[in-house]
Amino acid sequence: MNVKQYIAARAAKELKDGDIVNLGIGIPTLVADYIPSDVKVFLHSENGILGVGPTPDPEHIDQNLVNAGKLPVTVLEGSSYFDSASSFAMIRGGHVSVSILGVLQIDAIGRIANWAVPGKSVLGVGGAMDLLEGSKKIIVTTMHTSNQGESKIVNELTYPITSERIVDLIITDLAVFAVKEDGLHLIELSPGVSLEEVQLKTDAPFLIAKSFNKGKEVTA
Amino acid sequence: MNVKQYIAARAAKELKDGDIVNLGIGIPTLVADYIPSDVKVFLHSENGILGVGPTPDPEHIDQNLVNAGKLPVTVLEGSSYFDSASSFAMIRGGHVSVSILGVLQIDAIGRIANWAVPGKSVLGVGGAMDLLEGSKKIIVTTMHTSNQGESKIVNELTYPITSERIVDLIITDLAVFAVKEDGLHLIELSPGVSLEEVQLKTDAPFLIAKSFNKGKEVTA
Amino acid sequence: MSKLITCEEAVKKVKSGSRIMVGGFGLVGSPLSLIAALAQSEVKDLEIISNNLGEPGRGLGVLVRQKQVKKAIGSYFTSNPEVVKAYQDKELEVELLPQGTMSEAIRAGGAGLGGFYTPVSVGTKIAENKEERTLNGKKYVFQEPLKANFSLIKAKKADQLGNLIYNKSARNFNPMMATAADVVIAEVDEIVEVGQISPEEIVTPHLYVDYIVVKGGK
Amino acid sequence: MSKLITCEEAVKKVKSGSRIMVGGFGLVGSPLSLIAALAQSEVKDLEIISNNLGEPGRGLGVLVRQKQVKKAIGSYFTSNPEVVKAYQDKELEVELLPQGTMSEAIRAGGAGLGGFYTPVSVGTKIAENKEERTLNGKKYVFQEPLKANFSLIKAKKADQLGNLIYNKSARNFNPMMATAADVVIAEVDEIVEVGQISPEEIVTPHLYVDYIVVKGGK
Repeated sequence: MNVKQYIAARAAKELKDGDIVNLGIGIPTLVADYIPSDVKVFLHSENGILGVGPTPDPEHIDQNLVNAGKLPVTVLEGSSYFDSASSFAMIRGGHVSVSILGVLQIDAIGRIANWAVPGKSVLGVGGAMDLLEGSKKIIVTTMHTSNQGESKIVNELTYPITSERIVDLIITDLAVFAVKEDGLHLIELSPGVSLEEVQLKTDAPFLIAKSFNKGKEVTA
Repeated sequence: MNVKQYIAARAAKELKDGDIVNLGIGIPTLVADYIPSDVKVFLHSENGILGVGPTPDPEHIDQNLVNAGKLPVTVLEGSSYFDSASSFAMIRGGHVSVSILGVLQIDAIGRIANWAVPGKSVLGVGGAMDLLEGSKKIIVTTMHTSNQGESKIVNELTYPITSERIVDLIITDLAVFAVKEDGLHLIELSPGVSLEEVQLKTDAPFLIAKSFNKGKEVTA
Repeated sequence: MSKLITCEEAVKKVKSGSRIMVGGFGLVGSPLSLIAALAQSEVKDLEIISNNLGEPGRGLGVLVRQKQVKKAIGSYFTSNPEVVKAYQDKELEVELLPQGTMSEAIRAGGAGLGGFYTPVSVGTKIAENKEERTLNGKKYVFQEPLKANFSLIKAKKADQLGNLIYNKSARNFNPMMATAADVVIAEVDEIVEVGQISPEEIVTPHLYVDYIVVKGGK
Repeated sequence: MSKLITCEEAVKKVKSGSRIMVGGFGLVGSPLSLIAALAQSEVKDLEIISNNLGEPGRGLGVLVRQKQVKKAIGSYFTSNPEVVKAYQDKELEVELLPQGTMSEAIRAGGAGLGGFYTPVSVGTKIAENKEERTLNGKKYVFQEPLKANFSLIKAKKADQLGNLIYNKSARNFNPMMATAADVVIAEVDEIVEVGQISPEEIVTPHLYVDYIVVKGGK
């Protein structure tokens, strides 16, 4: 399991039986592979599918069946199709239990930036703002630092904010933070990761939960 | 043919091939029986049907298939069912070609009252306001005078107005009026009806079209 | 994790003072078994959002007769004379909306919108206490979304997950109401296996449905 | 009174400067034959409302490459680098909307509404020049409806009247766009006899469809 798979597997543990789950592009997409077999969730795709199934074999690809990342998918029994307005009505109306999203940055109170880069033309927003606004619970999955080694958990966002909505849980390769009214709470370290490393690589201040999991084991 | 049937048959002559038509309760409902055989129209019912057919025989009544007057109906080939929000979206969005409505009163500029009676509790409005607002064309079918012999075409409405929308055509047992920017234009007298009778029984002022039909024949 | 319960279990969830959406256009598409169970219960002071209030002694008319309804929001109550009487006797509050405004307000409630502008009812009694606004030269009235604690709806078929399809003109307000309440209870004629309803044909996806009862069941 | 025409006849109706809605999520559910015919035509200065602008040299991407598009309104254009370049070269104006706001605005256009309040985008760059309003303690942004001169949509099947059904996730924006333009042209894989599509299953009733073309037809 590489670190991205580790993050995805850790996020999968947060899902509950019966949850309606929307998975963003990138690490969130991997979550589908790690959902425990005793937990039945329903994957929602904002382009109009409830009940997304696994990726098809190349010979079974249906051009008319893709997910929000425009990748070919299948559907499970009990699935349904609907138009985009209906799909986003579901999202905005609070009918999606959990959305798992990637981010560019998270600030000290748990707001995220994940749609635009400063200095570049802003030509895409997609469904990110809708999902962030409407989902009952938001889990962020991300590498703790950028490719340049900068902390993604920052004091103040330098990237354009996606929503005033505060996320619920942040899962990185190094640690897990719960977001509460008083800010970020470190609740778990990944196996082999020290508190010092997390402190070093986290720009935003955070509280340390009284009893946090040190190196909780995560398996698929 | 009684006078109500006469009015309905006259209204039916206004319909064009391909029209989407909504028929109100009362005289408008009778219009369906007089649509010329070479004119194919599609009847819309605001409770969620496009393609309403004739009344069923008593032994073929389907409890789940009624029109907006809650009377049993049938559907024709090519019909469709939809929910109430979709149905009124069609109406408000201008996708109904013609609505034929009954009225309590019409004023001198062609606005109507057809939903509430002064002094009585106002406990029903239904779809009247929506149809009046959204339909591309509004035809009013009504007896020229009330049961008490009062003109229904009045200077000013004494009944609560249904919409600021001005109707397009008024068809009564006595005459037909086109509504234009400068008011009501008498364009037709019913067979055997004199201009004097219409003048006597019409409270609102009206213009007389240069060449109006005197006693145009209307047959089913 | 079955959603199937009895009508009795369903109405036990409803507390006095609840705001309840009830599907149907008159009695067509109305969840009559659920209403009958409510009529057997002790709940009162209900606020009902429904196009009509049944007929005298039928459907929601029973709840009116038994004085279980405090307020009704809908479009056409004139067809039940007992509603008119209860209103005149000040036993029942009534809020009247044009039918299209009502159905759109329920949809807006389920879709997480803050409200919308409709051209319908501008300049009428219905709009008297509402915000009017001119947009692109046309007059509109502001309408708030409608939401509820419960929706009691009627469908033709559910699968075991709660996906629903409806029956002809009995569809009416039911699909929107399925989206706009905290708890949605669907009364159905029939329950089928998952996979028996085509994904293209499902009108109400299962995420909207919390409980299912079978018509005529206790 | 047949609605069936050729792609060539269809695009002849479109004048330079028209505002056109085009269905599809990427290339999925996009009316590719109609777009190809547009690319063969002389029309330019188009204002396109579509979630994306195709891919380089594919779908709407062809119109971008041929500089036939003056302005685009949509949610995600980053996937076509030629769109990014045209924007930077000031050859293309872009208006960006969150995907849910965009689909709801098209629905509102077709439904005759004057606009609506959505909580999405409050406090972001997208909302910078938009009216913000607090309703029941929550912040919302006002969104105007979207309408167009033409909608070019893609469906799976039409019957001879123009009733439409779609194919899986190729449904996406097509049903709303069918409601929101003066002239609606549907590209379909197949035309069937009236009565071959069940009344319960029809997604777009025929009143919304002005013309039908068959995919791959000229």
